[in-house]
Amino acid sequence: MAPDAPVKTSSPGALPNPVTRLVRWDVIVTALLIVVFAGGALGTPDFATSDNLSFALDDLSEIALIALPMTLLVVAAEVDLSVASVLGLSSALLGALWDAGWAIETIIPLLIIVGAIAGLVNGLLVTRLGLPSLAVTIGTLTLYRGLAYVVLGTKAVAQFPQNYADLATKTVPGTPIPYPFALFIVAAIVTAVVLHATGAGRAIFATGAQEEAAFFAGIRVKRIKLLLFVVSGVVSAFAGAIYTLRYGSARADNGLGLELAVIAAVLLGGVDFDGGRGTLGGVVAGVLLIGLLRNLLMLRDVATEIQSIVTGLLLIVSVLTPRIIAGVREARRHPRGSISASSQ
Amino acid sequence: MSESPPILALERVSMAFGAVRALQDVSIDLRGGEIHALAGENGAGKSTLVKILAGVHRPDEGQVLLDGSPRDFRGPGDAQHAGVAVIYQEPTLFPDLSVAENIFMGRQPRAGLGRIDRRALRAQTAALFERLGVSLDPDRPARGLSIADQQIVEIAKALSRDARVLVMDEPTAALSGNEVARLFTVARTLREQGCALLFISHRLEEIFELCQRVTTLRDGRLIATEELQGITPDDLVQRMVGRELDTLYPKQDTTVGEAVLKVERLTREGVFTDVSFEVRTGEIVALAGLVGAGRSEVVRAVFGVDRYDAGSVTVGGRRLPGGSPTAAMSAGIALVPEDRRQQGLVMDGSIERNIGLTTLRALRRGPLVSRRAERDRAADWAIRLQLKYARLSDAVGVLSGGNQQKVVLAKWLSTEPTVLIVDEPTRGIDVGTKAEVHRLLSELAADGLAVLMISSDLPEVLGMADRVLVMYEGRLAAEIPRDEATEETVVAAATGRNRREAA
Amino acid sequence: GGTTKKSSSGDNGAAATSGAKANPNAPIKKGLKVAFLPKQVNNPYETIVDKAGIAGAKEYGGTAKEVGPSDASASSQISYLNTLIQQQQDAILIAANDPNAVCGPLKQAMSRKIAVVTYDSDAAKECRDVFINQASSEEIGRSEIKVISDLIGGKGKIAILSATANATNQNTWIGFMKDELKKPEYAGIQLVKVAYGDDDDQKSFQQTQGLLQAYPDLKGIIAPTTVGIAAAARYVSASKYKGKVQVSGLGTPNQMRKFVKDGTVSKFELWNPGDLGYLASYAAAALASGQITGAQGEKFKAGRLGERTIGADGEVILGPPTVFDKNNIDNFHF
Amino acid sequence: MATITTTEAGAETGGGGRRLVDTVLRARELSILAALIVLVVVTTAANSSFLSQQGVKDIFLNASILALLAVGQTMVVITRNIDLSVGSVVGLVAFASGKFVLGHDRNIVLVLILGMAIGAVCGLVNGVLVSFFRVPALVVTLGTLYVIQGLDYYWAHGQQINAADVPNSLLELGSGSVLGIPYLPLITVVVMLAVGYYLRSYPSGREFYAIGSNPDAARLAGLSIRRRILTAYACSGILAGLAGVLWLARFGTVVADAAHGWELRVVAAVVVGGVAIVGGLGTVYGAALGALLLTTIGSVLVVLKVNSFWQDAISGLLLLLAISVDRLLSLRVTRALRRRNVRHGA
Ligand SMILES: Nc1ncnc2c1ncn2[C@@H]1O[C@H](COP(=O)(O)OP(=O)(O)OP(=O)(O)O)[C@@H](O)[C@H]1O
Ligand SMILES: Nc1ncnc2c1ncn2[C@@H]1O[C@H](COP(=O)(O)OP(=O)(O)OP(=O)(O)O)[C@@H](O)[C@H]1O
Ligand SMILES: [Mg+2]
Ligand SMILES: [Mg+2]
Repeated sequence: MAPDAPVKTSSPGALPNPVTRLVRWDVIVTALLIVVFAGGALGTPDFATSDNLSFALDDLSEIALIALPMTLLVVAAEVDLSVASVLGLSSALLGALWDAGWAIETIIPLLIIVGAIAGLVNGLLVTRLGLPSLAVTIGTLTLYRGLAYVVLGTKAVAQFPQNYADLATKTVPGTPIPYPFALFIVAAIVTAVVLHATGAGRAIFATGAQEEAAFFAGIRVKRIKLLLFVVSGVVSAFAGAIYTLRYGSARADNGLGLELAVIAAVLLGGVDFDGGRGTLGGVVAGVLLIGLLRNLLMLRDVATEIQSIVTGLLLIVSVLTPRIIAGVREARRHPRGSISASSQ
Repeated sequence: MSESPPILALERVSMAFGAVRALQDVSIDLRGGEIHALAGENGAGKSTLVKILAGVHRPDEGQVLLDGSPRDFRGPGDAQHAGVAVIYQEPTLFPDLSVAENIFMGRQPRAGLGRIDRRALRAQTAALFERLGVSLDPDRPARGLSIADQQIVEIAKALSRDARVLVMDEPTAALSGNEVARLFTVARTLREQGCALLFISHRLEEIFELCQRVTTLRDGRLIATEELQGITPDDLVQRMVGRELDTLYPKQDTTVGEAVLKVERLTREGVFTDVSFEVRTGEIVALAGLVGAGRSEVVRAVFGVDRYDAGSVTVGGRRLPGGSPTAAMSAGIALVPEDRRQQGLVMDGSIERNIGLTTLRALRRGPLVSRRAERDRAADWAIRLQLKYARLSDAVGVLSGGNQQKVVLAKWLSTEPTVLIVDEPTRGIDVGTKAEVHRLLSELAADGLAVLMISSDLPEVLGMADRVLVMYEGRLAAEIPRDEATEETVVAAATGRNRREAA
Repeated sequence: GGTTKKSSSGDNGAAATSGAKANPNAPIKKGLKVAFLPKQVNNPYETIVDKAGIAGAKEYGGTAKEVGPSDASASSQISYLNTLIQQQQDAILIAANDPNAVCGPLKQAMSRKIAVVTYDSDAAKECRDVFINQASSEEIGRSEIKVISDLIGGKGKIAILSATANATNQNTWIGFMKDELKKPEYAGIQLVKVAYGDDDDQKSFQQTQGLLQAYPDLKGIIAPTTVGIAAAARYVSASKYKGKVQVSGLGTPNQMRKFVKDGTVSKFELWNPGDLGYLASYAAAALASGQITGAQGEKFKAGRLGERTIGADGEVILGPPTVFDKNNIDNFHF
Repeated sequence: MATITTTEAGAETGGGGRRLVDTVLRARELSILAALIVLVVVTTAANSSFLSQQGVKDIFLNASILALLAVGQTMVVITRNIDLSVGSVVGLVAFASGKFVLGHDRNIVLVLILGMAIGAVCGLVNGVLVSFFRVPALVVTLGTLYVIQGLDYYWAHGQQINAADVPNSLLELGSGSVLGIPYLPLITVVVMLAVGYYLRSYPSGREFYAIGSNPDAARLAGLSIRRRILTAYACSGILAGLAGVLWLARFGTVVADAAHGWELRVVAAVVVGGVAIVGGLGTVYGAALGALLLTTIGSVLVVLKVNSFWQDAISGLLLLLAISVDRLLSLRVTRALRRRNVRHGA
């Protein structure tokens, strides 16, 4: 290994052996999701009602939407912690401008531009100066949230037009799926295709797995990263509009702390934080698992603290299980070689 | 000498990685006062054997014998305590630590209270470098060392252990003549002191120069262990490859056309200065020079990976914008970089994806990448380059070093370039495949490709090049046509002994 | 009555449940399912309130529970609201983190004949039946100014240390404080800054410290939040400003005892949080049983607190706050 | 044959003086220190009470808990791992030790030991998961963040530890001083120096850097990776435990969510302090300076009477400025060093 950058041959998420490939992380999360859903439907009468499910899905809208660009970023070995603050800034702007008499149709494109600029700032600091995105976006997390307060202060703006509020809360006729979640489904399909079936997706994976090699292969790694940050900003800003209309309340502190929930969902979905590894299907399963499990626990009157413990354990178990299974299988295959094989 | 009992031995060892059986029933013994060679094609299992000796892998079957009694190495630490020092095929340095700390990590000289004695650390490192005849600064960080310098540090690290057994997995692959000679001197001294040495190289002449006995592996099986005296290089090749080899340097006659790649007065401050040359269609131009002369830097700048401060690069009459590999690629340049693990491959990625990475556009069906086309292309090249692999969807990281190099070649040849730049294209490649690569380059040149080849392997330079450019300390020192190129003229230019000519 | 938006004006301040007529003599239904949804479950103040409310429910034979998020955000409250609606509770009592955001689900709850009572922090008027106010907001705001004015002798610079910038109740109080300061008798008092400690102990502490450095001649700090006042008092008590700067505001006696005894704090106010929860619990039961609809003038019996009357905008006021000082503080333990 | 390293020849001949200059130029702590000094000078110019005795004392008091956590986090980050659970551990320990002392006059040492023991257990759980099962540190510690926080909240559930119930001896630890130096910063500085000296001067200390720099190479070098990673997490946990007790001592009033959300602040301090998030680089001194810088930014804005609404925005901006300037400086130094080396080599 040359000393310039870490080669991630031994990164912990790796399951080098073909035998262990079946016990992939995202497969386990999907299995858990099915178990939770089935368990909920059988054991809790209020759970599998279309009313409740559409609540639960609606509740997930913003986290789910933001998780998509976050997945792309994490696969490209970057992260954006400022998403929740961009959401808040967008919400505050929406409130301030609506209060000032602007029309929603003009505000939303403006929010998207603001989101793009916010993402551009992140992206430029990361790609031009070569700063770690974790540090940059902790900084912009504070900055953008601060700007939200500058824009709206302590005010809370409400009373948004009914037709927009309906778009954010009503379900697609004939289904329990709320419009924002329907949007997510479409966006998820597009993202999955881009990530797993196009050249751009190949380039993102290569960038995240080994940036230098990707650069040598003619991939414009900086441009890709910049673009992903912009997309993340745009989606977060748009999620801010949905959030505001859905709750009918524009406030500077909207979505506070949402970033960790998004990252938890992405990690739960089996995306390797070191980049270069992960599937979008896993992330969708991760998002749904977190959301439905919380909903189920709430319905069963499980204390909020316990929900937090369950979420934490879920994260730990989801990474631990494949490793343990792989270890056991290896041990069975090579009683003597087990140590070296599993520590490769 | 051969009567002395083996210090370290493997007895009927087998080892498998999933479906790949890397070693099957292999035995080898390393005796004190002897340098033992290990030969075999890429993927024959040499490095796996080394890693078993080093305690990195535990064999599935068979055992490791130390001084005649079985030992169970539970990790590299155990082997080190038993007096085994290893130079791995790929350098394993700590980029953020100083060179001296790299060498002595885990065994630093101590001052009072168990603290590190930095002065002694520096002095001991300097002494090691002196022994190897290099002048690296012990305090500089390992980050940014060239591959060759990294290899030197690895050698120093192994020597510093004062081990009874020294295992060297292709230590010379990145080195040029001088450093190799030094290394051999040191190795012989160790042999005389009674150490047991294991030496791996794909340069057969080195094996014959240095070693007494040779063990040959083929496809993970032991073929023979024999005295080197009494066999010829052709015999050895026969054992490794299982067939006769015609010629290592199958240079074809070509018609040289017009210049496609023109490099004019290219300068990158502090790295290389005023480099001008051109490469014509149908021609193989070698860029020779000592390690550190700046050859890789020049081609990196030409390809756009690095920026340059002055000068220009033109391909087919059109000037390239600096600093953009993408532009260079669309102008028809391909660069096989020197550091395959960092620059050449995505180690986590599958073989097919790595090969397809440079031709994503060509693999498109509509907006999507066609997996079938990707796989077909990879399979095609795998056959052409005799790649040894289990599945095309396996990560390239699990391939043997030489096979990784083949994947890099495939990745770039599949772009069908007009100018092919190869930086140490056969580093770590076995003789059989080396001949194959040479034939390929030669055929491609005959078909009108312009090839620029950097190589530290002098016979390769002399055997393949139509023209030899020699660099010395960041400048072009000489341009030597094929019929004038000899070992003497090239070395003279590379060591700066003919400076008048160069001006 | 009705649950439409338009009904929020006029005498009939709050919306009534599903247009039902109030029947003051209806008995309290047995086995009512009542849920408390505080701003945040691990806020000690809210815990006292909810515990007393749950105890109240036991008195009238209902079953009450406390559910809620561990962060004080409206969005997490809404998840809980949705769940409570699914569970068909008879009454929901909520201390709203955002008056508007919780509106949608609350209206939905009302449309499903769930009684909605807000306490501590109100939601928009049309989204609840009754608001149990700890004290009149106006009274709290104005009396805070009076207390601090007494403490600093009617002259000098003061600052306010609030909770989060968005806290509705804080902002209402601060509004009245500012209004009160316009009166001529407070001409000598200058409000230099409103700082926000986010109801985070450490941040409030640091804000206090910053205030005193920025305004070395500061005479008094009003912290109308239990977290803020404790943090401010603690900083002042251990600094050179002790005795020079007066701290006042809203705090619990247990928290403040030490600082009253060591002289950092002379006076502060609070109502009895237990009574707040108890009253809210009874109001919810009265609503759910049809005794009241939330219209102004309706009366209901609130156990040991006696009969209460609904005021304008569907508000029920608990009563004037208690002023604590070193003479009476040892009589209170909450 | 000297051509291998013509570019390095200069460094050999340069001698000690050159080396000193290089070391100074390369020291990443310096640019943070410079930023800190600029910040303090500007603020003092605007408001002289900023550097009053009380003002200085406050800054150091405020920074010490964050700095303590940053020191622990540095040990973890250097090994190319991360510990997101520190905030939760501080909350748990602050509450637990509060419960422990409630109404009793416990010996301080006992409280400290209890706090550090709880921290050590949390740290060991993280360490075992990361080092023995080799699961990604970020996921595991995000998981333990939730679990520990959940346990803490469940236990506390709205209870509160009041300063009045905390023994004076413990409160004295938080606000008292010896020879005019408050205990808190004193503890932090002692811990920082000890850890810093260990990491720099002991063979096992250097192994932390080696592991983070190249884990594969560390394994091949026969280093005991598991033990070091376990140690790093244990230290981070113990220091978080210590910080929890100090939190109780300093603030007296504790609810469950003490230090809620601090994980990102700690990581920010570490990164601002020049510790590479990918491991192998950085010192605890830098991290502690980073913590001091972050805290100072927070205080400065209040002292400068910046509008409350602008405070967050400006502190975010200053944070970005600090890391950008640091980066630009180090790029410039690297370039200068390359040019100079080249001149000597030619
Ligand atoms: N960690 C691993 N996982 C799976 N397969 C492996 C691993 N390491 C080696 N192999 C396989 O084992 C075989 C032997 O590899 P090895 O590296 O020993 O070859 P080698 O003789 O050193 O070749 P080279 O000359 O190219 O270095 C190859 O087929 C390789 O793909
Ligand atoms: N990534 C890097 N960062 C800093 N310096 C480097 C880097 N790569 C190489 N160098 C330095 O640049 C000089 C020339 O590089 P290099 O050794 O690659 O030249 P070369 O002529 O291509 O030799 P070879 O191809 O045999 O390795 C060396 O002294 C090396 O230390
Ligand atoms: Mg090998
Ligand atoms: Mg080179």
